[in-house]
Amino acid sequence: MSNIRVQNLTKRFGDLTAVSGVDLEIKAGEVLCLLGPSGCGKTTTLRMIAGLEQVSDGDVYIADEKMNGKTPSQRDVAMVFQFYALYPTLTVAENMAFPLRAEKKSEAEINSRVQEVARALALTEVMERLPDQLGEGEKQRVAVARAVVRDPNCFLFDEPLSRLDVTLRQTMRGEIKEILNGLSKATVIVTHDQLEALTMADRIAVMRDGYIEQVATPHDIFTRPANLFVAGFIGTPSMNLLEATLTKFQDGKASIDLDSQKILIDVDKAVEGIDAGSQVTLGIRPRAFQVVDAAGEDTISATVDLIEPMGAETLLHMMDGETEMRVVVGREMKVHTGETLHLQCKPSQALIFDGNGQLVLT
Amino acid sequence: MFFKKKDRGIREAGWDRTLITGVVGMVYFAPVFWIILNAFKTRQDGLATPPKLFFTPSMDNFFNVFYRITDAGDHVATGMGLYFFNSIFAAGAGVLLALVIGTLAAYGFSRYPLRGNDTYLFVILTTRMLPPIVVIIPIFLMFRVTGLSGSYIGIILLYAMFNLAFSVWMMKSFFDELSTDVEDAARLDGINEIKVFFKICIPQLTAGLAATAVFALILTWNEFLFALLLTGNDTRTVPVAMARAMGGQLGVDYGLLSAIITLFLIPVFVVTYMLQNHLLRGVTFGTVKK
Amino acid sequence: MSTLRKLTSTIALGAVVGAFAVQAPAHAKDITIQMAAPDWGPTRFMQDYANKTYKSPTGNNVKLAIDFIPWGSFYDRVAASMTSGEKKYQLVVSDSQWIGTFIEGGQFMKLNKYIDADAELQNILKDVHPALTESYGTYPYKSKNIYGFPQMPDTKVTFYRKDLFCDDGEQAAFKAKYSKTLPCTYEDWESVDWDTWGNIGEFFRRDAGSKLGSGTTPDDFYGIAYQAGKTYDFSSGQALAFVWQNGGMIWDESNQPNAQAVGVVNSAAAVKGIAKYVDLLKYSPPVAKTGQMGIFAINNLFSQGKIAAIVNWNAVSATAFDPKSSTVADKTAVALPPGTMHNGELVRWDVMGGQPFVLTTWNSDEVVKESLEVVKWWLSKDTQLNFAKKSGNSALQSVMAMPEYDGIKPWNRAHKNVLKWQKDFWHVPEFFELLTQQQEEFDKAITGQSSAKDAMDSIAAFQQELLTEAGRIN
Amino acid sequence: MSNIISSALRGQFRQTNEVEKQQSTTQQTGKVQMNAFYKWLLDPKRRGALLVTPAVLLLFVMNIFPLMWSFGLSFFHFKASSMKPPRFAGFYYYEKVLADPVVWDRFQTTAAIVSLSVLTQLVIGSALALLFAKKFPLRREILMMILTPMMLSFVAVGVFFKLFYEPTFGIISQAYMYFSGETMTLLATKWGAIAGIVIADAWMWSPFVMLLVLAGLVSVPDYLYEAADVDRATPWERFKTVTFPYVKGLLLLAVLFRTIETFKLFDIVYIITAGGPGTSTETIAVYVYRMAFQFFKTSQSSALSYILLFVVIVLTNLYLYFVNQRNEGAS
Repeated sequence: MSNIRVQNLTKRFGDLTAVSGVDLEIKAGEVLCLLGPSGCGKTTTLRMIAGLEQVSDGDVYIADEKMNGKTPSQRDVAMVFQFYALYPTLTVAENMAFPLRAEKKSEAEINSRVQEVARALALTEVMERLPDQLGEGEKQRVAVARAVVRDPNCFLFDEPLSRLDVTLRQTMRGEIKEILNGLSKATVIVTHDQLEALTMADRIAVMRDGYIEQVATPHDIFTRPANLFVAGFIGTPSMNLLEATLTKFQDGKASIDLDSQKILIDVDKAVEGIDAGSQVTLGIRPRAFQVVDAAGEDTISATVDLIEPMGAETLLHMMDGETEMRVVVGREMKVHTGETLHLQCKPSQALIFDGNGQLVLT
Repeated sequence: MFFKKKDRGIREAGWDRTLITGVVGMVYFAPVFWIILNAFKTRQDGLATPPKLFFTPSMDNFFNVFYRITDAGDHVATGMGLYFFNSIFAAGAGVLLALVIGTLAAYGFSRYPLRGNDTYLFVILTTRMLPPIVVIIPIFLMFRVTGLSGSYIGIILLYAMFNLAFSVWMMKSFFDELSTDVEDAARLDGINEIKVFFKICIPQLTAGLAATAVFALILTWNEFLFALLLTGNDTRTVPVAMARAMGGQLGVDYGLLSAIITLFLIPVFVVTYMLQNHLLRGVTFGTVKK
Repeated sequence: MSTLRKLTSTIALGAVVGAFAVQAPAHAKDITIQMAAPDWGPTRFMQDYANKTYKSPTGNNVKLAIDFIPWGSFYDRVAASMTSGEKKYQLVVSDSQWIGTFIEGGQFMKLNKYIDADAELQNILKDVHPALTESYGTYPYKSKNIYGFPQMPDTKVTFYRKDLFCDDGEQAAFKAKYSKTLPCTYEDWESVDWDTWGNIGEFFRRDAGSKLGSGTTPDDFYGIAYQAGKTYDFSSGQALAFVWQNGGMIWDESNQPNAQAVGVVNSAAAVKGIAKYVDLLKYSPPVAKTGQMGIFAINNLFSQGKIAAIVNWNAVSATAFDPKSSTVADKTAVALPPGTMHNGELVRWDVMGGQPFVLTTWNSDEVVKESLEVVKWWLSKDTQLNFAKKSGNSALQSVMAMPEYDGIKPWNRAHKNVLKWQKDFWHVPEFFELLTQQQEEFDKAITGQSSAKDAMDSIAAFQQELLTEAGRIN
Repeated sequence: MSNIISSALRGQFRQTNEVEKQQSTTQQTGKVQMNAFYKWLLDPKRRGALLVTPAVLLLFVMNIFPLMWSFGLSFFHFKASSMKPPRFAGFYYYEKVLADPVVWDRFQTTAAIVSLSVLTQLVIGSALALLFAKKFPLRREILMMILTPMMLSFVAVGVFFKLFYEPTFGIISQAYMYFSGETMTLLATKWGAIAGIVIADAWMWSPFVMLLVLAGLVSVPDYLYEAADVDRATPWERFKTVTFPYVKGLLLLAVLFRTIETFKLFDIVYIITAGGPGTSTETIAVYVYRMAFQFFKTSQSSALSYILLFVVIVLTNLYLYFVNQRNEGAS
């Protein structure tokens, strides 16, 4: 089975602990995205799986075989590097053939295989060029081609799309996803781009400061972020996280004191377990609001401070006293700065985080 | 990341620049030109006042490089042909050896830093700081004990040592500039460490190797003191044999000396010319931070 | 250390044994005598002539193999060989002043017992000019200990432009100006002293375009020059002649440890001599001001027709007669160098040039014996006569006394006559230190950085301290 | 497209792959001991040391060992010319050397020559580099004319510059005479002689500095120049903010290398001036040579050399420290 499992994976550089006790399991055919801000340890984790870094602690299993102490080549993994790491002195064709040559395949086999992959990735035109003479998109495709040309245990991608422009990135995202779909290998993609993660991953592992914050499907990560960090990190514009006091919970609705307003709002049943009067954080995504005509007990009133048209939608920066809120409304809605709007949260879109910043959830 | 010609700052200048640098170059080259000219002059022409730019060229000096006329009027070979071979062989092999060993060490220093890495590098550099005269007696003694004295292997080892510091320093800076990702990619592609070094690193460093080789060759080509004391009659190099043109009855035989210098310049000049592009690219590649 | 030493000597011994390995137990052995020598005519002749004529009287098959080392690096190569214990050479050509270092170091061999046991050698030594044996072979200088034999004897003589000195116009003008005869013939030069030499210098100083002899000179022309360079002994080789001729002395190594330096070396007579030496440089070409007027510099100036007369080593200035390197080959004549009137006599004390060759200490009796046979062959009348006819000077009085001798080389007559005036300076191991400091001080005086008096005082003080520390002065 | 890729990549290679994997495991039965040794030797932890070993070995045998030998001798009474065994002397020779006013004088002379020569090389080398930092016809060929002096031997440069300075025959002297009407005796004074040495040495080695600076110049990205042009920077500002930062590192490296080499300057001095006039140009290297090879004061010359080495190491470290300070301050 082509799966990956890491247990208690830890990496220390001197006094610095880059990765602490990471546990992950990636099944064959599954795509896991390691997502996090720069310096969170995601690349180090990837490199330890690849065998490019020695583990300080913990175990790496690939295809159910313990890989600690094995060299990268013994692990039989394919990796696409952030800067592609194409062999600058070899042509595209030679780059692609390189891993197969290392496996001592016959020339005929290598040729047909390389041709096949080149055709699939639309590289046939550039086979005789050197990496220096390629565009960014082409380099990226060559890097992918070199990884998929062989039949490894699993795939590792390190920020594979970060060097591409927006259009190219969208295209490649689709292509890579399709390729991976067809391969039924365990795949780990490291990225700092949540859109990449959300679109490509079967599951996402959000990392911060060497720890895994949450591992879940893209949908769950988005709708049920495990804590304030994940909630704030995932989603653009980012989620409104409002400091609040829980005053009462009744019939699935919570009464919440905001800075200057009170609101009655639909929340998860588990909120029941929180003592009235506790400090909580109310999380509402900018797109989870709808504007209503009149203030009610389930609305928040806020003043439009700044208007950012984003094409199909418009982003409003609103102020409620000292609290800033982001609200996304339809393009057709006409608003002016200084106008006061009444915002109602869409049903079951409000999240409550407890005093420790953990999501309160049944 | 990688050196690319097209986005670096070599701008075009026209023939006017050729003119300016041409004049500067000629002024700079004038002493060498004078030496080469001298090789074709008789002693009288060479010491003539005012200096002679136009004269009947004579090949006598070049003849005298290779043949000596005895009292009896016989022509006897001076062995200079052998000495030219010796110089090329000793310097070439010494540089090559230094390059091989130095590149390995540079790879080690760059990729697997030891504790106190910088100290080791500095110690290697200090070996070039001492006047060679200080170590010459122990080396001479050691060579005699080991039987290396007068052998090719001895002088080659010595020249390798001579160039090692330079090679290590220069090659390390080249390795530092190389992306380690490419090496990692190769490891993941399933090739062993030896192949990573030879198939991945070395092909990327041809410019750096060429530059180091040229510098090392230039520094070794004219080495005199060690060659004087440690080569034998059969392994003598040209710089030592060149002294034949100095001293003796005439003092310096300017014509003969010029002829030897001129001939001796040709190999190193040709090598430098051939590798000139690498020389510049190599130095750039190796030492400039992005 | 001692183990290593033993090891090295064992290996060296092995090498020597290997080199002289017995080919067959029979009487005729193959023996190679390795000799270190500078690469020039006199030693090239030795090799060529040995190849042609040498046959050992012992019946062994002896080959003389000279390792020709360019002059420029000769000292360094020999010094390294001697000090490292290389033991490669059986015979070594050496400057006479180096011998003390390597005698005390144990590399050069004392020969008295071999000479005492060999009548033929004694006869040869009787024929060798005594000044040569004394300068080349004795240590301490002038003692009875013999270490070396002449390889290439050399003296300083005057090379002059006979076309100028014998020009009627110049003769008349000189007479008018100085009331002296401008020396033209060898005999004329016999009475020339350094004052007249100065007159000549002043007289022949001509600017470019002036009349000179029967034509005009295209360049600035100068009258006289002798060596005054900082390199090696290129000022001491001449300056000490002035000291001696004025009655001064150098530190007397034959009278250790009583001889002093201070008060002797810087005596009034010595200072007077050096002052004269420096003063006469004002008539020399401008290179004299730089302290770089060595023996080759003056030779070039003379050969290229920039100068009327020079005093120089005959071995070096012989090239003035070679049309390949000289523009004045057919206009040059040789005479005695000038002297100094001292106590009513024209004295010509001067510094001996040339080189001896010596035997080394690490050889078997048989090899020593064969080496001495080579010496005998070299100092035989036949070899020496042929040497004198080709590129060398004979060491034998009997050869020099032959009627044909004076005609063989233009300088032979002068050379023969000045030999008896030749002295050598120090043979002690401190030679290089003494020489270096003396050259520095002379150079300061030559380039105007100090006076002759200051220079000589400094030299005397330095020698006193150095030699006292070395235990050579009490 | 996706279908093609998927079907292609699911490929039929898997089988062969697995066969090979099995083979590789069966091969692992071999000489256990040798394997253990290789394993120990090839452990990644030792890889750095392993790679460096040949270099260290060569340096040790050819350089460190003789260095240690002569370093040891500096603590003993020993004359290379004599066959007497060495006697322990402690720091006697170090004290002697440090108390020697001649040594101090030679150090000052050396410092003057080194600083003047390196400075000249820096100025000329940089100027030449600026000239060659653009593409123009025949650039390669003209550059070779500049590079040639480096390929000559010190001895050749010494001999011919001495000839060039010779008042009667030298072309430099004759040119001077032609223009000024006066005789040139450059080597007659202390500073003239130093100038003579510096000119020859700087002529020979400015190309080296030029190469390094040129390498820096051609590495400046074009867009920086363009940005400076857009910002209407003066040529000086452009040089200071754009060009110099790229050249600085290499320039400092050039200074380091040239200083170390010039400290050892021997042949050129020995041939051109022989240390004269008087002792005006006696450098420390010439003094060490005389002491070691002519006076055979082996111990004393070793002691002096190690003091020299110490001075050079201290200077180098001070220099590197100073450079690093500046760099940190700047960034």
